[in-house]
Amino acid sequence: MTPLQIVFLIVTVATLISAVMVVSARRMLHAALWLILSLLGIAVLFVTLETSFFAIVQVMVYVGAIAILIVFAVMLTRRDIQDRDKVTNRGAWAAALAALGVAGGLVGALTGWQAFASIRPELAADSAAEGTRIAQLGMALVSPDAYAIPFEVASVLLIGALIGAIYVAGERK
Amino acid sequence: MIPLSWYLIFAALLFAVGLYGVMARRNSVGILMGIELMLNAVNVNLIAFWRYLYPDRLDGQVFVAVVLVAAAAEAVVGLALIISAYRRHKTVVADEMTLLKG
Amino acid sequence: MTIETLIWLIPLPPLLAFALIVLFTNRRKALSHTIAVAAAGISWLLGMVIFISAITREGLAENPFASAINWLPIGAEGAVIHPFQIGVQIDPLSAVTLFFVVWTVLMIFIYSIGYHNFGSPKGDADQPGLPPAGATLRDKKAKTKRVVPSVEPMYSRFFALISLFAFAMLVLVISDNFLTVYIGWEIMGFCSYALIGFWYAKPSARAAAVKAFMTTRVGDIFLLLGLVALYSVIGSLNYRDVIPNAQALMATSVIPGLSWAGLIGILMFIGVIGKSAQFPLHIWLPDAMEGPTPVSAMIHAATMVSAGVYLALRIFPLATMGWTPGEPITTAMTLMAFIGAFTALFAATIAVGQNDIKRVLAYSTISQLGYMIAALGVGAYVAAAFHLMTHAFFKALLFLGSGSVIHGMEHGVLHTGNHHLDPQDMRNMGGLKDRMPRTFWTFTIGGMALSGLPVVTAGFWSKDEILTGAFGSGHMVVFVVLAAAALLTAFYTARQITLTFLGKPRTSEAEHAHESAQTMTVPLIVLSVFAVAAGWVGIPHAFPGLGELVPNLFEEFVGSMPVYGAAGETAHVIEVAHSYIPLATSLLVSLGGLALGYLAYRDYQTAGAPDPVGRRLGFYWTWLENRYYFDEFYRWAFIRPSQWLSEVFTYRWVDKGIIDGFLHGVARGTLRAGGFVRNWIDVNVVNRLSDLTGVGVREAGTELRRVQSGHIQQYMITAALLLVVVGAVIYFMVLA
Amino acid sequence: MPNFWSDPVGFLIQWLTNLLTGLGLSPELVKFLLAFLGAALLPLMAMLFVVFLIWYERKLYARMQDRFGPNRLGPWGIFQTFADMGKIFTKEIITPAGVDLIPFNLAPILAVGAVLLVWAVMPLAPRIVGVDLSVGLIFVIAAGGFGELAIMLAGWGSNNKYALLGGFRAVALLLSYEVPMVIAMLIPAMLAGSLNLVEIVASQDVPYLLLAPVAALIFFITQVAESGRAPFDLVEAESELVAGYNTEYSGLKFGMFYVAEFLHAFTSSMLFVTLFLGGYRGPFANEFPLLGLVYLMVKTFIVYFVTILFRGALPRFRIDQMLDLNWKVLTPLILAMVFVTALVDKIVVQAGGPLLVRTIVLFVVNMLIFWFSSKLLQRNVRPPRRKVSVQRPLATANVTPSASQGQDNLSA
Repeated sequence: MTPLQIVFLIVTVATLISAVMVVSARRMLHAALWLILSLLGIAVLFVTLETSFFAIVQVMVYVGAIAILIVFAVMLTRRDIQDRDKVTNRGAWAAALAALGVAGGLVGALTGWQAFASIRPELAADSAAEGTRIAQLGMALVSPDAYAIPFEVASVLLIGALIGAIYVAGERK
Repeated sequence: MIPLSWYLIFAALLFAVGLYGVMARRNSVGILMGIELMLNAVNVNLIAFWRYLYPDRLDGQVFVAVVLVAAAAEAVVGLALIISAYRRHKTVVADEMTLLKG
Repeated sequence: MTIETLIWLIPLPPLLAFALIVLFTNRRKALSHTIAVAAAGISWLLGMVIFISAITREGLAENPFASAINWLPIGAEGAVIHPFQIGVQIDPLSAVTLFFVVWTVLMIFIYSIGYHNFGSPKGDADQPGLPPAGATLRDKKAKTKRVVPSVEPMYSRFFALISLFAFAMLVLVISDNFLTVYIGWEIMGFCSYALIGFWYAKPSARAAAVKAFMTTRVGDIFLLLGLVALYSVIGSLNYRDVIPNAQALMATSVIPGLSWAGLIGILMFIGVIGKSAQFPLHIWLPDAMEGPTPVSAMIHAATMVSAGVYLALRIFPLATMGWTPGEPITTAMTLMAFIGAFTALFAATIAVGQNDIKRVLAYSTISQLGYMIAALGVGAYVAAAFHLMTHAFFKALLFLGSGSVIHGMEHGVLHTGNHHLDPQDMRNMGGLKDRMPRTFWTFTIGGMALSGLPVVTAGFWSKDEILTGAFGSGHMVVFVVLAAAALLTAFYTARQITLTFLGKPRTSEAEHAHESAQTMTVPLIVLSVFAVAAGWVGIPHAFPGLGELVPNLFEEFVGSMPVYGAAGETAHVIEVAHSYIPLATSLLVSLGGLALGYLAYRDYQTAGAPDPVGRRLGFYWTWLENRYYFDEFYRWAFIRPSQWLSEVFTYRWVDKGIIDGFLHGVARGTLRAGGFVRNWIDVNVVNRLSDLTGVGVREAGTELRRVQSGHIQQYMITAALLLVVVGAVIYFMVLA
Repeated sequence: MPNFWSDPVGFLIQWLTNLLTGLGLSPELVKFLLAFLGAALLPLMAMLFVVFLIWYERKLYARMQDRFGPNRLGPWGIFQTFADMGKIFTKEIITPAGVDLIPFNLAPILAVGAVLLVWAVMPLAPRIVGVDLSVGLIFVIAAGGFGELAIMLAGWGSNNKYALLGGFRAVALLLSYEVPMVIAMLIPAMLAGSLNLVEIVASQDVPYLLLAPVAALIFFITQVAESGRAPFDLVEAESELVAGYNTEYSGLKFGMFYVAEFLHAFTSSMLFVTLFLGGYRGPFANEFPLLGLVYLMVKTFIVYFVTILFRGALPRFRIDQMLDLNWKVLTPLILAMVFVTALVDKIVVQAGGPLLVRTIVLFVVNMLIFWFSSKLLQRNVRPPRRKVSVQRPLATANVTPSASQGQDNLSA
């Protein structure tokens, strides 16, 4: 049990608990805060994977943008400051059943995979290589014989989402 | 050193929790949060696999980047839809939006 | 600027035109069609350049024009998996296809200008989504008013959509892998949906659009499955990688007794069935006539159904893998042969019974496509490709001609003002020969080509080759069926021409019909040239007399395609001693059919009179007129059950039954118990009855209120539960 | 044992390690403790700066308004802030009825924390930096997100409509001004070819202010807006909404917002220095890191002085003007700058131009674009309202045509 593993366990438990709170909290705003917490937990997991880049992008995109959007939406669509109605719909138990089934299925399938337990390579602890890795990613994203097209498609997707959101949410004059 | 399996199992559980949120939450913003959780679970998987199996390849990172973009777009459009729906008939409760009733 | 670059550029102009029209010139009719036609023209020019350089290049089949770029470098290393690529490739087959596609597309574009009455005044009561209903011109001084055709309200929209359609087709033709083909395929699916439902205010058009989309979707799913299987087996979707991986493909697939090649071939062939309307999935095509006629020509001649056959030609190496000419054919080929032959005959018989001029053509298209598929099934690769080309030309010609006829009839309708009369019903026409001479002659040429008038027309040569192939490969059943179909083809063609053009006008509308505009007739003339001349490049050597004179260019060109996977041979027509039986047959059936058709319908005088042939056929005729009741059958067999599934299963049982049943069973139980006890404590009969009614009403209320569910999340829960169950079943039953 | 003057932090670490291990602690534990010590000291230092900062700003601000400002406590009233601190600490912390407790109490902590996070990656001097993070710049941006979150939570949690309006305004402001700011930060990263703040500083042989003046200007404006100072202080527009998002806060919680605001302004000035003014660089800074710290602080205070000049000189924007300025002027301009800078710099570097050439070319290009854009802006500037003076008619007994004409003039 190395310290890193202990950290990992603590973080995952915290993340899962806050995720459960996200889906079960009564007040939407609290749910949003729990969501932020779990997203931060995931960012920490990325750090344990030695990809500080994605950890920070995770924080920037999710906490800095998406979470704020969600909080915004919660504020704009509130009935009164504490929403009193039921948290879950009538099918909640079936939903729980299905979710458990999915989880069980996934974990079962994973444990069924024989190479599963064997993979535990030492990550090269190269915070120096991090920068070069980011540079490689950047080059790959724009070089035409690598990922230029997916990259452009993604940007087009963003533009489309932007325009669509403005059109949909904008007041009809 | 943390074995890969831990990450995968964690991701599976997180995914399931998000799925439950999507299926059971009444508030549609809550549904959106569930979707975000699921997307993040996917990201954890992608990065873990990339880091453990093919640390010298870029596929995993690119996919994570694309997933991030998709998540952002999805959140933007979804919230816009929710807000306009709220503006039309003052509710964000998924049960009460049954215009598609067969 | 190398040829490869030019190939990349081919599809772009229509796409650009689409964007421009949609974004900018939506209001400006003239500008819109100028842009669209100009784009088509540029594509045509590029296509011609490519075609010329392709036919002049030595050994094009072995080293085709090709270039590709990565777009998603992905996949486990070491394995055969290649990165996803977007690439273009011009080999003989795509060169030929490109040739007729660019020609027909350009012609159809030009034709559309006239068809949508460009230059005519705005209609009186036209609104978007309805066909233009004519405009009244009042002459102030002479106090006269006359009704003239009015311009299409959604003119620009039409050109935008059809440009996108052309783009998709060109992408499909020039691409070098199945994935890009699939992309173009799907874009075309959408465009056909949007164009068939172009007059979306007509309920029939809406229904037809949805029907076409859904029916082709069925095939597309299988096509996608085929793609996935192919990629998982050989790790690439490129045409060129199919044959080198023959042994990997020859391995037995998950289905015992069927090789991967065969399985993939069958899966993709189902996609072909959907797209080019073969037997079980043919129902959408006749309804597609709801769209404007240029669209019908586009879908049924130049692009969409041709795309189906084109794909069939592309999967030929898969379907025939491990087969060498002379041996018994593979499973996939057998499927092709029989579905094709059956469709050919079956659709031809239906075509005989139709009175709508466009529906006749639609069914004849189905049957002709059946021809090609059958030809592929018996291994006559070149014959199929040849017929694909000739058919594209003369069927485009026929559709455009029928559009011109309908246009003329609408003139008449506008003149008489009798809007109840159906301008597409051939029984209302007749005697149009004198009123619309150009249309008549071009249409006749097309009809002759369709029915295979010997020696001159293109259809004769291609059909003859198919029959020869069927005969030579020794599939007598296929041969006989195709011959019968050919007979019927000639028959209904003669019927159509006779009813439409010959004799005397049967209605006053037909009296007042007159020739269409130049923009419509010129494309007809151009296409009629091809309808005749396209056949001369494919005259078989063995043909008496001509064969020695004219070299069989087409066979030398397309025949050089490497297609037989196992042997790696090339696609020569099955070498048979050119016996005179198929030749005689095709001569006999075409001439005989034409003669019969003419004689039978020569003296059909009054509109609405019972069909002379129909009188003799009697009961069978009603079947023909109702297309063997296929739509009714499908409604009964598929649509009802699916509705039942959504309504009753998901909705009543799962939602009401399982979920609510669990939640409310307890409450109901107590309720019943309460009512029960009270009834037995209470001795008064009236009281008991009233209580029973009360309980009953309350229960009914609770039940009925619950039926109003339809929440999206509950469907999702159902889906997830089913997923878990099915996954568990597969995991434990199949894998373990 | 590194030399104190050349590497003070290394020296201290080494010294403390020896000391503690001498006390018999395990090396890992010592490492751990030292990390904590550093994490505790750095924010403390920042906070102490603020104490002085508040006095500095109040003094300058007062002078701009012809006042003395704080002048009672200590020389030039330099201890004024401590008195204020005492006041704030001793005030009652009121929790209004109906507040949403978690956001209400989380907000001030986040507000301060978000700013302090930036200090973790800020290179204070050669070899003196909290974390030498390879993606420091993105880290700074990410940390900014928490500030916005804090303001939203404060506005929401207070259960007060003015607070909520303030919160909404704040987020509208911050979110929209974050766009040009982030893009402006991209340009130094592009020029330095790294996201690492240390490397960005190290690569500034010429301050990037000269290579990218327009980006520097835009970054300056946006960072003023981001820290919610005048002229962008609609967040707490007293005249319109009582005090914005922190209306309901009192005592120490309010104090934290207050500190956060000052610290934010100061930190962004320091970021500006780091990105555009060569950070700690200066003569002999490399030999004597503490000198570098001094340079950094001097530069930072100069920039901060300009910020205060802004605050003192400019009136408050209206919200629509503010958003117009952002979306219609700053964002397009900075986007153009990114393209042009990338292109030109690539060309020059490819051509193997020396640093001088690179500097001159980029500077000229920047100036040209700035000139063009200003011309472009002037074209659709609303012309000043014309003064209409009316000839008043003379009061005469009998109505004369001139009078009637005067009437016409009047009515005209």
